[in-house]
Amino acid sequence: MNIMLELYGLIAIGATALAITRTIPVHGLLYLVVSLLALACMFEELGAPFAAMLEIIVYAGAIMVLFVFVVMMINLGQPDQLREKGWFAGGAWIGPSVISLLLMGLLVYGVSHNTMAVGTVGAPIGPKAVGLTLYGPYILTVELSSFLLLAGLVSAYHIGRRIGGKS
Amino acid sequence: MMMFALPALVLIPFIGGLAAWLVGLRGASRAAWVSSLITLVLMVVLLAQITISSFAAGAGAGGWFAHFSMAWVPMLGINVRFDLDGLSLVMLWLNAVIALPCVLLSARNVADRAGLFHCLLLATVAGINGVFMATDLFLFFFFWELMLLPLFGLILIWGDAGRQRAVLKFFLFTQGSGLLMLLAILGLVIVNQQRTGVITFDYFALSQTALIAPIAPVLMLGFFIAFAVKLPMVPFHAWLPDTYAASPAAVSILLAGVLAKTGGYGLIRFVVMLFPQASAHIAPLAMTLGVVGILYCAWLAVAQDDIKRLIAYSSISHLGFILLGVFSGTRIGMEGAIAQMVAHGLSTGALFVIAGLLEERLGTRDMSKMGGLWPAMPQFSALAMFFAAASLGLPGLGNFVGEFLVLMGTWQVSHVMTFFAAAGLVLSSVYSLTMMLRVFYGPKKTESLAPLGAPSVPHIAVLGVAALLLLALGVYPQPVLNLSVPASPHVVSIAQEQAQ
Amino acid sequence: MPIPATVWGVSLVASLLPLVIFCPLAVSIILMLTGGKLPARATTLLVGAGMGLCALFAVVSAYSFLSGPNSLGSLHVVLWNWMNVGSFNAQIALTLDRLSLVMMLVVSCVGFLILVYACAYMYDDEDIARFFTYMTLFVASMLLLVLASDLLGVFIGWEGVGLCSYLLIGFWYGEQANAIAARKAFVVTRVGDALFLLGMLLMATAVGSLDIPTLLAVGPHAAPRTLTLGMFLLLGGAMAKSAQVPLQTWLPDAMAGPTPVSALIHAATMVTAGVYLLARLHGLFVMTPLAMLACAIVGFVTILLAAGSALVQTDIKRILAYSTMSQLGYMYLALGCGAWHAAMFHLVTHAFFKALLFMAAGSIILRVHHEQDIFKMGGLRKDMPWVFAAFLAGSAALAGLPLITAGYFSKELILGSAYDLSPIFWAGALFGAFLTSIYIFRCVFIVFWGTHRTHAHGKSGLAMALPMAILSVLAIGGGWMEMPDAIANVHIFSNLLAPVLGALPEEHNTSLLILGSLVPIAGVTIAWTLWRPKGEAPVAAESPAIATLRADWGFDTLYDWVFVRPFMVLGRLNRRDFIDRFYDLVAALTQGSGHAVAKLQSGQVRRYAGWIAAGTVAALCLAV
Amino acid sequence: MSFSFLPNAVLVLCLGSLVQLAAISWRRHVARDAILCVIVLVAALASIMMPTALLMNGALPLFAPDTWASFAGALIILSVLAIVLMSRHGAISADPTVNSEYFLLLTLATLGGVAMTGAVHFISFFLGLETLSLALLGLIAFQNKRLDAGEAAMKYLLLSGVASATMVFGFALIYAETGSLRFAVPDLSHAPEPIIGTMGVILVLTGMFFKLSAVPFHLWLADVLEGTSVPVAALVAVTSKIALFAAMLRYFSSVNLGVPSAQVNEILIVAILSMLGGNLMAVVQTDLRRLLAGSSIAHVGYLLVAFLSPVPFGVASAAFYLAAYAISTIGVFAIMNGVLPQGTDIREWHGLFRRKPAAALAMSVMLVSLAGIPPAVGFFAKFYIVAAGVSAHQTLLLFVLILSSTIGLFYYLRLILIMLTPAPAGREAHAEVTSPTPVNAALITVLACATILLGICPSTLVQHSQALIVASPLPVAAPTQLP
Amino acid sequence: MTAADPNGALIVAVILFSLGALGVLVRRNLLFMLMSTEIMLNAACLAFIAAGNRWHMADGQVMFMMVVAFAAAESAVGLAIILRMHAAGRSTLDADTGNRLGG
Repeated sequence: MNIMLELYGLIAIGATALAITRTIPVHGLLYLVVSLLALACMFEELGAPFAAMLEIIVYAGAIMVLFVFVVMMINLGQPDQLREKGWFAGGAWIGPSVISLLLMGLLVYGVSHNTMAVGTVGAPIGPKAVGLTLYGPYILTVELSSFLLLAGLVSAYHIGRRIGGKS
Repeated sequence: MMMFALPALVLIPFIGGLAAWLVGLRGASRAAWVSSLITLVLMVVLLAQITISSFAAGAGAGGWFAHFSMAWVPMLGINVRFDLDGLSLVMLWLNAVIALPCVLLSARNVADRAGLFHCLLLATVAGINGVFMATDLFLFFFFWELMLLPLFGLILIWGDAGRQRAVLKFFLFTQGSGLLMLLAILGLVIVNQQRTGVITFDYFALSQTALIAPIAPVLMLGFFIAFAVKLPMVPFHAWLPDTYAASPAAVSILLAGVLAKTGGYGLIRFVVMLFPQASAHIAPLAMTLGVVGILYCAWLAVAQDDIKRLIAYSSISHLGFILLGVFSGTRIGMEGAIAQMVAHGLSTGALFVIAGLLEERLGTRDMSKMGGLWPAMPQFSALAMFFAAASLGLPGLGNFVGEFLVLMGTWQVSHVMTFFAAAGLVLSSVYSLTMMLRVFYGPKKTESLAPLGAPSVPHIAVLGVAALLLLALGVYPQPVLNLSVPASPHVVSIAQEQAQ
Repeated sequence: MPIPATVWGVSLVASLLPLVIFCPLAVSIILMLTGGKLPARATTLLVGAGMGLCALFAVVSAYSFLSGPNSLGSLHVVLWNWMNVGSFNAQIALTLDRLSLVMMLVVSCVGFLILVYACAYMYDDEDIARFFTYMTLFVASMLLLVLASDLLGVFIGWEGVGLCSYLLIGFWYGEQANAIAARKAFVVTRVGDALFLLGMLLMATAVGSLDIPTLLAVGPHAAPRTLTLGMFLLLGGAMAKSAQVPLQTWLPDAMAGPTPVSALIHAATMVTAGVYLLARLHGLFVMTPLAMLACAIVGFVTILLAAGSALVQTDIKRILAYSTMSQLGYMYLALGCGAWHAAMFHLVTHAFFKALLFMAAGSIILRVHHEQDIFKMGGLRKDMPWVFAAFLAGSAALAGLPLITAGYFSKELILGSAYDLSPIFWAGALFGAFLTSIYIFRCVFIVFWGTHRTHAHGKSGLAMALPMAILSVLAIGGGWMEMPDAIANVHIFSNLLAPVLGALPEEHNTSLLILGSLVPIAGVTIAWTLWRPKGEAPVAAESPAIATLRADWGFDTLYDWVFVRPFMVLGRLNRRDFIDRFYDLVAALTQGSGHAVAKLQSGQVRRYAGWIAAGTVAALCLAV
Repeated sequence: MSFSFLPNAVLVLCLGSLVQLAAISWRRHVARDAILCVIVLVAALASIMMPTALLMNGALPLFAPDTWASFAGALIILSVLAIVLMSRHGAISADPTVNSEYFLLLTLATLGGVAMTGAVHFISFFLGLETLSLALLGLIAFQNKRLDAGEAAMKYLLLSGVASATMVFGFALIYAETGSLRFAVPDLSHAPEPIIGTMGVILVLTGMFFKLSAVPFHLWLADVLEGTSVPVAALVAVTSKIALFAAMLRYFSSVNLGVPSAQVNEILIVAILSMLGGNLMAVVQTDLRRLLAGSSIAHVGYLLVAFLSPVPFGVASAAFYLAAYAISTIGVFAIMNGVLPQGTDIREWHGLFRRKPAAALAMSVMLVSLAGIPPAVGFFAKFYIVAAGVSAHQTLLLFVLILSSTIGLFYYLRLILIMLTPAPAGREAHAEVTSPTPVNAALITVLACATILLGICPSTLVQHSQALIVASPLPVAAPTQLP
Repeated sequence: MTAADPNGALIVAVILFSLGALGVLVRRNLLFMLMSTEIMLNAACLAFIAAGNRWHMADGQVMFMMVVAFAAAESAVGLAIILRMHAAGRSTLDADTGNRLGG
């Protein structure tokens, strides 16, 4: 048992729960960042320090900042927040909650019936090992992922073009 | 020469249809008509040639006497295989005989896009020819579905009010049931493959498996339903009245004259001959439904106002006899069913010619608006009377031969059913004479309608020839009865042996 | 037994026999093909020639047959093989034996006379060609019916005469009622035809052939139950054709046709086809006492019912129609008693006198402006004495006035055999004879005596008079060829038929004969007291009971309510076919579920995601 | 010694997209970029036929060098080629400043698709899939001034995000169970194994069904097809489905689908729901593209029938069906694009046989093919699938197939019917009928001819399909533990 | 180094995944929905890391990186679309209203 892992997990869950229930996007984003940081800590505990760093840098750093930018650019006003509150009222939660709970229950049931052995004690898999794997057996993956990013890039570029221009 | 005659029977109308279309593109509807007619004449000549050489090869004694085979999809054991037996030959003749007036009479009716009309009509004819000859089950199914497609266009473009609904209904019924048959065909093929290790769609090769397969009843049912829908059998008949009523005259003739017979042909060739035991099991049900159809549709026919619907329902009623005969399990019933197919093709086709002419002249099909037409067109009315008499099964005309033999075959199986079927004879007189009464007799009611003219010479000629044929079939049916004995799938084709 | 056609006489008959049928058929076809373009004179000449030839050939072949070496047996002429499927074989073949010979002569000769009469009767009708097309076709069919050696061949004629009857009843189709009457006649007889067909099927299955000689030879060995059922079915067919209760309703309506039609078809020939059929099959019939009893009962009931109806009719043709039914009843009674000779004899004499009566009635109708109500006629005795004479002769024969009429002898023969079966039948039949004389003389007295109520014009021409004259002679003297021993030992007719029908049974009690002779006289007397000219014009008695009686004892109404109306009304209700509606329902259901499925696409992405999640959850449930 | 194999086509497409990128960055020129795209695609097609060029020692096997991959890859490339041809001069390239990327994105989408067809590893599958998705996103929203396009892209993005996440989660569960990222469905024959592997497969299936748009994961398809331009709709409806189906077939190639298990049951149910749901949905649609969405969903259902009947015809019939489906569906879209680009409402198609007989005829041929009526290729395809189903004794599926095909007939035929009949009075069509460009016309002609010819002489394609081998991923090695 | 429990981490991942799903289902704000999909992807990442930990292999982390790459690209595109729609005239981020496609 690793108490720290549990603790980080709880933090992540709590922060995520808060994140998805905020009415103000920025608040939600901040909770999400907290959750991501907790996750990074979990990665560290799980013996993946490189992943933990990437999580902080790419996720908490880059992607979340992107979100914040967009929030700023769209600059939603007060009416939107009031309306968000309205959307939470009533039965809007029932259906989704039932589905999510079922999903969670089923998956938890599956995971807890797992015969998975307790993780082996061993040295954490550091950046070097990851790098060797990445540029060894998975070399083609790296190349392909660049085209994935290229596709995303071109798409995002094209879609976002001429935002300020006349349409 | 015989070798390629069979595929040529399919190709000639098809190519002729394309030619008619191309000719018609120039805008001359007459030219399309002529080329279509020439095609059919060619087909008839070829058919005559085939018949002559068939007799040389021993036709009339049963068995198969012409054969053609060519690989199509060898990976799946699909061949283009045609075989000819007496039944096929008779049905091919029926097709040719019915198709000719369809083309002949459409000279004037169809001015709009005549080339396309003839193209589609001939394509249908080609498909029907294929159905009557194919002995590769895939090929058979191919033609089975193919012959419907041109009809879609024919009915939709040149049809009457309500055609859209009717044509969709027609297609859904026939195609849906066709898919069931596809299932059955494939089931048979797969069972055969498991038994022998060979994938083949060959009728003859599969007939062995069809005999012994444990799921033969299920497979048979697939075939049966498809053919029962096409025939049609009650309760699958709902498409027919709408379709017949909405079709242009030539198509009604073709539909009633030949297309329904493909169902009967299929029942004989692919249900009774292929699954003798299994079809014997279902025979009581099929016969009961046949009797129900005879009575129920005769009853409905009496109640109709639309003359085409009346003929359509009467047609279903008559086709019940085919069902009875085919499933009576007796040779005599089977022969009767075949005779009935031929006779019904001629008589109902002729009735549709009459209905078509009436509609053309009067602008209505509603019998409550007709009446007293006899003085205006006496010869025509007399011919109508003739066909009404044929339809009610007057002895001496073809229909009687069919009905009598069917009843005789049925009598040997079930007296009760025969009683009810014979009651159908009474009802058939009711609707036939009611039609005469409402259309031709009584005081003249047609002042408000378009003026009548004398029927055209082709009309009278066509009806006259049909009458003669019916009469010939009625008083001397023996050639047809002798020739039309369906050959067993277990008999190897003479021609095929020769080819090997 | 068929013998090789080596003898000259036999070969002559064999070649003439088809011609007997062919002559009227050829006339019919010629008239059909010319399509009414021939002038009336040419038409009548053609018909006269054709029918004359037909009658001539019939007489010649009858003579050669009777004088030939095989006059006791039968002559078989096979024309061609009709159907030959498996073990079943049907031929188009003709048989001449003494029974069919008699029928052939009746049909061709009486037919010839009636057609000659009709030539004059219909001369002014513009559709005369069509009329004679049907008429000659009828004669051909009737001859085929009579001569065919195969039951199936008989059936061709059977249905052929039915069709011609239909066409001729509806000859004046401009009147809707005529066409409806025609349809009714055909449909009702068609019921019988279906029964006949079933009977044939049964016979064919039991015996293996429908060839009549074979049937008669092999049939009696069939299982009695099968035989009984088969004979019942055939009896049903015959009854419908002969308008016997309960299938009699068509005959009065059939009077809508031209009068020669009524004379030929609905009096002399077609309606007697049933009698002929049963007589032909008497070898089988005699094996089934139950069927015979039924036949007798049917005849008995019909005699009385029809006579009762005839008593109150006002239409002259309807009187004759009911009288025909009643007389046919006598024949059926005779058949039921096994008195084949009597039935056939009455058939012949009835053909004479009833054809005569119809012709006379037709002459009257023609000359009083197509008036048929006897109460609107009167005093015609003076205007048309020859017609009166003919009608009187016919009436006397019908009433069976003793000794001097043909009807007397044939009826006495029947009454005698009815007594053998049961005195009740005899008494009823006697009462029927009593009624017969009353109603026919009622008609005579009303029409020919009393004051003029209508003006008669014109004269009946020679073409009409001659046939009537000939038939009058036959109606009076035709009976002398068969007389009871008590009167004179003349048995020409029964001797003629004896090789086919067997010997005549022994003589009957003379007291019955005397009683039977007195009854018609009593009837005429009563009719005279009731309807003799009384100064004022006679009127038809009216009361609900009489109205019912006049309307055929309510049979028509009953059938209308029990069969016709439910059939038609329910048919109209179901005109659009409830099975079709069921498919419409299926289509609507499909459409509806389509809309339901399409509604899932609300456009809200959350819901879409919800479905994805729900689907996943459901799938995960499968795994648990 | 393991070696990795990079399919030629992937390589060519990678290089090609770089070339296109470079060309765009040098100078924008629409015609040149289009031609470049065509050249790249043709080169990729040619490269499929050639022996593998790139083998890497020591790398993980990510792709399988089998005929199935080649077939599906070729099909994808051909379909994209058709889409390129039809989109030239279409509404989408009306704005000259934006359309160069269009062709680049098409190339990238092709790359993703082709990569998926050969993938035998989660990573390569995932990358291919997401490359395709991202490129598609760009294409869907390509007309970025249209709100519809944006909405469609947004929906696609969100839902595909959910689906991808689900699928990745499934990968993770499988990985947790087996320790391998190779394509190998956990062998569940020795129950009661931990169900986590099964759950992983089910989550993966969710992702796959989403992309295939099988019921109940189908809801996005109609909206996306409606929102985007016609050629892109064709791409969504055809190319991405071919790619995904190819990958799915390979993924399950190691599983005996005849043995009931949770995932087989799920596929079965989904197949039934798809066939019925798709057809029922299409019956009531009045928008042609939504109708085609329904049709597409139904066809996925039919494909799943073949999928569930692998022995002995399943793969071959699926291949044939994919080809038939691709030809006919692209044909329909090409005709839409060429003749009635604005006429998405089916009522606009009234009387097309009068206005544009040739196009209407071609359209009818395509619809007949989709409906599965001879002599069009769709008939043989359906026949083949039914043959597969029959030989695998999939009775239930087959009955549903027949039922739903019959429903399907209704709307295909109704469309032909509409084209044959003039518009009812007062409801005349508003949309302008345009003449297709020569390229598009040629494309339509080729497709129509192919539909008929392949329907009449299917033996060549059958021969190819029968020869297809889906290489099973290498046998799963026992999870190796680090010492 | 204490032994980490991959099962526990997996359960956390499951819970996060479900929360993400809940977010997508319940929120109408496009931005939050996008965030929720990121949460789901993150949960998958965690699962991968946990599984990698179980097998003690680097594959998990490699996959993690690919997923992160995808997540980045996806959110970039997604945000671009949001901006685009906003610019094109859809004033709110409400996903339920203003839909033109559907039915």
